[in-house]
Amino acid sequence: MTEFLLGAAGFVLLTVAIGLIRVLGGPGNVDRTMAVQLLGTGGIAALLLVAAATGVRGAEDVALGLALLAAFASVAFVNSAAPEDDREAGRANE
Amino acid sequence: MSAPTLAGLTGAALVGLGLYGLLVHPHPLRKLLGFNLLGSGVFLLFGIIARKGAAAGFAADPVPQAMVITGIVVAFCATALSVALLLRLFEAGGAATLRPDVGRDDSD
Amino acid sequence: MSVIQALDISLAVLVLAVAIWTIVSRDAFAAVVGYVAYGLLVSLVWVRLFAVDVALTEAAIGSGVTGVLLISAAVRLRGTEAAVAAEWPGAGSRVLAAALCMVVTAALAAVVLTMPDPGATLAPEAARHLAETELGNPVTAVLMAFRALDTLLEKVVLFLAVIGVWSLAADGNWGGIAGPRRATNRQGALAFLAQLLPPVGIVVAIHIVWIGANEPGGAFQGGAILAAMWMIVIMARLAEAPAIGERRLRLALVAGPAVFLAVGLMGFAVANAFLAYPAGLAKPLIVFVEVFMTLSIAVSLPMLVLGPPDRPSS
Amino acid sequence: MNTAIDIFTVVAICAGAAFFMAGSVGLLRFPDSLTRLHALTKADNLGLGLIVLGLLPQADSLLGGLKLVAVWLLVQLASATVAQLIAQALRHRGRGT
Repeated sequence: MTEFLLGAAGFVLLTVAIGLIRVLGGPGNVDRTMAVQLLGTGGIAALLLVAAATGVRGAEDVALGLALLAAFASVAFVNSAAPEDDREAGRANE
Repeated sequence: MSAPTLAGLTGAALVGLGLYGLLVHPHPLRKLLGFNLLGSGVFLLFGIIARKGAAAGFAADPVPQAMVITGIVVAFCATALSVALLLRLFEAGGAATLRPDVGRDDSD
Repeated sequence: MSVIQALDISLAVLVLAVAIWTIVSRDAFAAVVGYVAYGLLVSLVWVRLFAVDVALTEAAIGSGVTGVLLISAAVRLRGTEAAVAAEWPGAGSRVLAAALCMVVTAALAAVVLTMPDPGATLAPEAARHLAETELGNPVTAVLMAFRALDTLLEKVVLFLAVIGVWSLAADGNWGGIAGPRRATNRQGALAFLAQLLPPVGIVVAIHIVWIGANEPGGAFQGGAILAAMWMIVIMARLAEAPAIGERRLRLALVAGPAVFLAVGLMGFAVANAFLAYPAGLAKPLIVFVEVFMTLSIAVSLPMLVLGPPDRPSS
Repeated sequence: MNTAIDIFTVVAICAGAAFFMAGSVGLLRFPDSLTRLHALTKADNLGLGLIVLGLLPQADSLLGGLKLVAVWLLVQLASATVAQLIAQALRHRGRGT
C-alpha cells in the first residue's frame, strides 16, 4: 500500500508540474495563474498521499495551511491586474 | 541516493542558480527572485544537516530547523523592504533600474 | 530504484526546473508565478526531510505571503523590463558569472557528498533538556527557550522592517492608510470567499499556535495564516486597510517583541539570567509570549505586503 | 475486510489521479482560456475529492479524517472562487479591448 500511495503522489505531482512548466511559457498571465492553481491542488494531493505513506506527523496541518492559501496568489493577480485593465479600457473608449 | 543527499544537491544547485540570477539580471525584481532562490538553497543545506543529525528519537535535529524558520522570516522581511524600496524608486523616477545616472537627469 | 527514490528524484528535478524557469524567463510576471509554484514544491521537500515545522512556514510564507507581495509588485512594475533590457551584462561577463556560480555549486555539492552520516547533532542535547521546558515539540523548545534570543531578535527585525517600509511614505501621507489606493468595485465571488474563509482560517491558525507546543506548528506559522486571512479581507475590500498612525495597530505591532522582552528581563529576577524561565512555569510563560507574538506577526506581515501609505488618512 | 478497504482506496486514488491527468491535458490542449478553466476546475474538485475519499479509510484518527475533509472543502471554496474571478477577468478583457 505504501508503494502505491507514493507512486500515486509522484504521478499526480508529475502530471500537474509538467502542465505547469508547459504553460509558464504562455500564452497569457491568466493561463499561468490557472497552471499554478492546478499545481497547488496537485501539490496538496501529493502531500496528503506522501503523508499517508510515510506517516509524517503534522503533515495534515501543512495541507490545511496550503488549502487556506490556495486562492491567495490567484486573488492577488486578479486583484492587482483589474484596476490597471479598467484604466486601459477607459482610455480605449475615450 | 538518499533523500537528504538529494535535497542537499538540489540546495547546492539552487545556491548557484540564485547567485547567477542575482549577479546577471539587470531588473531589481528579478535580482530579488535570485536572492530568494539563493536563500532557500542555503535553507535546504541546513535541512540536510538537520536530517543527518537525526538522533535521540527525533527525525531531524531541531536546532538547524529552528534556525531555518528564523531565516525564512528574516528573508521575507528583507524581500518586503526591498520591494517597497523598488516600488518607491519606480514612483519617484519612473524607472525600475539600479543605474545611478537614470532619474537624476532626464536626458536618458 | 524504489518508488520513494523515484519520487524524491522527480521532486528534486521539478524544484530545479521551476527554479531555472524563474531565472531564465523573459517575463517578470511569469518568473514570479514560477516562484510561487517553487515555494509549494519546496514545502513538499521539507515534508520529505521530516521538517514539518519548516514545511508549514515555507507553505505560509514561500508560496503564500511572499507570492502575494511579488505578484502585486510584478503587476505594478510591468512595462519596466524593456527599459532595463539594455543593461544586460555582455556575453563574456555572463559566462564568467555562470562559471563562478558553477564553482560555488560544485563546492557545496562536494560538501554535501562528503558529509558524515550520521552527522554532528545537537538533538541529544535538545532531548535532554526538553523536559525542563515541558514542551513536546523540540523545534518550539529551541525557538522559545534554548535559542530564545534569536527569536526575540527576529521579531525585532520584523518590527524594524515595518518601520523601514513605512518610512518610505511621502511626507504628506504619513499616518495615512497603508498600501496603494484600491478600486472600490466589490467583486461578488471574492467578497464571498473573504467572508467564508477567515472564520475557518482563524480556527486553523489558533489550532496551529496551540498544538505548536507539542506537535509541529507554532506562533509564526499560525500568525502567518492569520495575516493571510486579514489580507484576503483587505483585498476583497470588505474592510479598509488601517491607517498607520492608529494606536491599536501600533500596540499590536510592538506587543510581541515587548512582551517577549519583558518576560526575558523578568528572567533576571526569578531565574538569574536573561530569557530564563522559572522552573515549573516555563510552558505557561512560553505559551503566553507566543500568543502576543502571533498577534504581532499577524499584523506585521500585512503591513509589509501592503507597503507604505500613499494617501492621507481622511 | 482489510483487503476490501484497500481495494477501495486504490480504486478511488487511481480515479483521482486520472482526473488530475485530465486537468493537465485539458490545460495543455484546449483552445481558449475559458475551456482551459473548465478543465482546471474538474481536476480541483474531483481529482482531490477522490484522493481524499480514498485516503479517508486509511486515516488513523477521527480528527485526521476530519482534517482531510476540511482540506478538500477549503480547496473547493478556493477553486470555485478563483474560477469565478478568472472568468470575470477574461470576460472583462474581452469587452474592454
